[in-house]
Amino acid sequence: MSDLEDLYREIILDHYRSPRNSGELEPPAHKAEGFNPLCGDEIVVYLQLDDDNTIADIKIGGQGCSISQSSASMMSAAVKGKTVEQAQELMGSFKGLMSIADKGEELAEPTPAEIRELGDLAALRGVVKFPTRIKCATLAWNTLDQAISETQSAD
Amino acid sequence: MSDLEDLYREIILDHYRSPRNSGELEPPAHKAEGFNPLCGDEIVVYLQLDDDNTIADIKIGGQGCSISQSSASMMSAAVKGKTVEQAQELMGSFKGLMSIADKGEELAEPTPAEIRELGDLAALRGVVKFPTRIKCATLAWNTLDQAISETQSAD
Amino acid sequence: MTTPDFAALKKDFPILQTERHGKPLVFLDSAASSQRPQQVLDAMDYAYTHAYANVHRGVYGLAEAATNAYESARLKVARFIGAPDSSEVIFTKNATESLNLVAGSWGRANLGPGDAVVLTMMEHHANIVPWQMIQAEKGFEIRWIPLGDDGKLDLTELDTLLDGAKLLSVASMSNVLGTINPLDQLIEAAHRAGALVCVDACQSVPHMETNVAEMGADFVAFSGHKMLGPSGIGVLWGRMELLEQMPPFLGGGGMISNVTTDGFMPDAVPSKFEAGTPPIVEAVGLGAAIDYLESIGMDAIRQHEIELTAYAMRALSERLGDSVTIHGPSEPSERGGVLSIDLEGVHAHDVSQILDSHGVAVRPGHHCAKPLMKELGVNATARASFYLYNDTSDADALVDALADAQSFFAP
Amino acid sequence: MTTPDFAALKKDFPILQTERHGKPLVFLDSAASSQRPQQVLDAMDYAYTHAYANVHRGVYGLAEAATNAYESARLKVARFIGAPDSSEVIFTKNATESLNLVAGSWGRANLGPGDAVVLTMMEHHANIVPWQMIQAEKGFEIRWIPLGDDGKLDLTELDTLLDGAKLLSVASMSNVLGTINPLDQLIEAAHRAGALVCVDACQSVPHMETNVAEMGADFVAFSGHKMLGPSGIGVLWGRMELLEQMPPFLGGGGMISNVTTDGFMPDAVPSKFEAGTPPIVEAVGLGAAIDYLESIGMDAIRQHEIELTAYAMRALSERLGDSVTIHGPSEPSERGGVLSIDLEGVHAHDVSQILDSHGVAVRPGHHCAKPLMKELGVNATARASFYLYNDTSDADALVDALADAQSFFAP
Ligand SMILES: Cc1ncc(COP(=O)(O)O)c(C=O)c1O
Ligand SMILES: Cc1ncc(COP(=O)(O)O)c(C=O)c1O
Repeated sequence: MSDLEDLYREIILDHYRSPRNSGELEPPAHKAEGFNPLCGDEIVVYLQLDDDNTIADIKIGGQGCSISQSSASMMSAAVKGKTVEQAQELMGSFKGLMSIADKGEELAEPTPAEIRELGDLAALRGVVKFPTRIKCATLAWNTLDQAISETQSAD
Repeated sequence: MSDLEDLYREIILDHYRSPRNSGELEPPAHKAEGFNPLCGDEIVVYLQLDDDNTIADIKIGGQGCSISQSSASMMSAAVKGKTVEQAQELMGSFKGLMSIADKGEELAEPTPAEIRELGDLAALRGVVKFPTRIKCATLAWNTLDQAISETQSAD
Repeated sequence: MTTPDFAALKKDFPILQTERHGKPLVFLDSAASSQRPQQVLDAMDYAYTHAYANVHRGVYGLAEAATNAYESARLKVARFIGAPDSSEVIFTKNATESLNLVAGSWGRANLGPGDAVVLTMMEHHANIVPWQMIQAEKGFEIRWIPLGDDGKLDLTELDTLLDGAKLLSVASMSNVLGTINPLDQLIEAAHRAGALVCVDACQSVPHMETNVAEMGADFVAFSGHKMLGPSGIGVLWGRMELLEQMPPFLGGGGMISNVTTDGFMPDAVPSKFEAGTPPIVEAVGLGAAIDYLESIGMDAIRQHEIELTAYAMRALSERLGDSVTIHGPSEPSERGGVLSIDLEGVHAHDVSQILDSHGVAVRPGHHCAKPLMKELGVNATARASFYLYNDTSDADALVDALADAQSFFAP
Repeated sequence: MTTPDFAALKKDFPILQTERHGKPLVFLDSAASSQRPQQVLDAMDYAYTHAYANVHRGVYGLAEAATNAYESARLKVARFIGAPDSSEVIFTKNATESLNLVAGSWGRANLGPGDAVVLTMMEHHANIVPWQMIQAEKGFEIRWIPLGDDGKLDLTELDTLLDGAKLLSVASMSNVLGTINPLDQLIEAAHRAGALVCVDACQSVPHMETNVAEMGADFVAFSGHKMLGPSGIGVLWGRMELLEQMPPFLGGGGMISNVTTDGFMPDAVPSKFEAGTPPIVEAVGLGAAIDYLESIGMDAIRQHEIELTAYAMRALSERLGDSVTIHGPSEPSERGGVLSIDLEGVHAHDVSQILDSHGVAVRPGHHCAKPLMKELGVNATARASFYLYNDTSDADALVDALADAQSFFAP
């Protein structure tokens, strides 16, 4: 598989063409906007939490490239129904996946358990071979992070 | 004769060691200060004009290298007793001498008439081979020029 | 004069002999930064190995040689842009610093509440943010000349916008749209209204004849790295009378005539604006770049780029039809060789990524012109830009790669 | 580690193989600007021919390679100076811009009537004029730490001078006297008084181990061209907490996170302070210079320079006796390899001229430290400065040439 095919796996293009959880939520849902100053990509995350800190609903807005849009779509599908803690854990393993090449280490295949946990998101691991695209892939997560902090500080 | 000996002719060193017209003049004599921002050389020119615009007296102060000091000394000797117009003419031919190499033209030997007119000052023509020293040689003249303009504007 | 052989120029540029993914490099990002010929690299190498020392303050031979090399670069720039006086040429680190110098020195000294500066909706951030920074300090108004049809400025309200303005600052050519702005008309109107004119000439100086005296502007800024010169150097040209009145911008060695514990006296122009050790060897490189450009001729370069742009626009529309949009003027002779492309169904970022796999280098993004992007209703375009070393084979490679990107992303 | 063979280093420096007036070049002006080894020239050449594009905004391979090269230079600088966080390293055009950045950004935002900035009498104009410029705008007080004995600062009134001051800005080493200032003591006293400390480290970073974290300063500025790097690049290191709070200095592309017609939002540090196309290849060259310096070892370089300075001072006094004065500390280990020489009966300008005829390059003048020169009661000195590529044969040539200058001018 060429690097390019590895970057643009079918599942990524599928999320790009048919984004999950696309749309908006009305307040009291929390809203956070993130953007990539280098390319202009924008992600808007709308976040609705339950009383028990579960992500009851999440919607995604904004515009950007296939990587940032598919990553946002996959992220929304992966965290919906999870607790904030679980979402943050997932964010941790996703960012780990993304930054492997960033730190100049060997590119280690994720363990089967990790892949299972990340689900569709694991398909994004081809991105690490394209350092400038890592920011595209992590933009949605950083924006989610921002939305979560806002729910916490609003408490 | 090497370039260096040509730069530091005996007559230049003589003016440097025994500067002519060194000292100060009290007002109403005009005073002008010039300095070379690159090296810190300073020349002070005190100028006393007659009613008929003749340079009745001139004194030189300041400190600097052999070229700026000897040039000032020679300049003072050359213009003393001359009219302002004659001094300015002399300045013209001196600056001409200095800027020959500056403009990238051939270095033409001055004509005997010019040499006679410039007197000791002609000895400074070795300076043109050292472009950074041209500013040293012309500093006194620029300062004289400034002193003259001040006498005129004071009229 | 015979037409230069543009196809043969590529061999002067070592980087254009390299490959990417096994394919010859097709470099189409000169609007961001150009490549440079061996002649420029050699000139800098010679300076570093035979004529390097700090400039201006040395008496010894190397210092004199370095000073001469630096100052002769100033003379070359002056001649290249038709400056009446070479002392009007100030070396900066890039065009951005040049524009900050105008805003920070002239602007800080001359702008206040009630004043206005006029910009256009197609300015690069380098010609927006410096004004916004001084605005925050001094509180004047910034007015915007709107975008009209076909990627051109809408000048219907020009006189109203200029009324009472102290300065118009405008790009000679848009780095997104390629639009060549009507400087004659703009400068004439601004001067009639009593406003000075600052021209961001980053995109035009490298590509066409420039004569600041004929242009009639008051300030002109551009960068060396977009015109075959090295990184690390820019130019500000200004009218001597203005430069003399302006306060210094950065303070330090080389820009003073005296310093005491009580204060300092600035040196004459241009030293006044060149604090610290200047970009010595970068100036030498820029001088060599100018020699190279002049050996080909700016009019020939402009003609070559018009033809190449026309060829590429035609090929794009023939091959990709309505699925491709090229922002900016439709008439090649009214624009520079800067093609901001929207490819239906493929985001600019992805376009650029896929083109890279074909060895074709184009730049995606907002191109530091976010207000313009907002106006165009896009958040990114894929920009292909041509220079003298590009030819029709590069345009063909671009079209082929775009077609591939489209089929790659086709549902 | 074995002692490096300093005598062999010269061959790495192409310019040191050249001649002047038929004599081998003896370059003794590194305090103004150093020369550079082939390794640095090769690294820049490689960047221009294999990895050049504008940085940060490109997706294609060349742009990524250039961005990596530029950012890895930042990592190298950070490691070289012991910066806790590489984002604290800001690339500027020279140390002068670095100091103007501190004065223009931090100073403009934090200084006003009633405030004080403390400088010393041995500062370079680059660490005086920027403060005087902001002083004229904001109206604070500038206080001066006086000169004491043996070319050192007189610190008897230090606490009084620092009382109520907001910042102390001081050279780590004087470029005229060679004096190594007691940074530990100065920084401790300043912080105790609640003042920040900015260090002009131009003369120390190239010549001795630097660790900004251990030093405890708040800002540290230096230039690439004095440490075997190219012209056109400088560095400002600052504590992240301060840099984050400071407003931007220059505005333009690359330093924003968003721009609208209403205003802009700055990007994160360090981008916030790097407006416009940065000195891309210059950063690569600086990185290569650091590799070279590290391959020799900063402690070895310092040791070599102490020995060479001691040798030269001894030789000068043995050969020329009382007719030669060397300003600054008499103890070589308390100073850098910068010898400001007064030769009785010969003006510095003439000294330098005559030395040049021997192939010996020294710099005459005020060395951009006019307040200090006034204090020393001289209007110019002839400054010889050593670096790693100098050896005792260079010191011998200096002494011989000075003796000749003296006899040339002897009555
Ligand atoms: C102590 C000191 N500070 C500042 C500077 C200014 O450095 P630059 O000219 O590279 O900006 C110098 C060098 O000239 C210096 O020696
Ligand atoms: C129109 C325009 N203005 C200003 C700039 C800024 O130039 P630099 O980054 O060299 O300062 C650019 C290039 O990026 C440009 O295209």
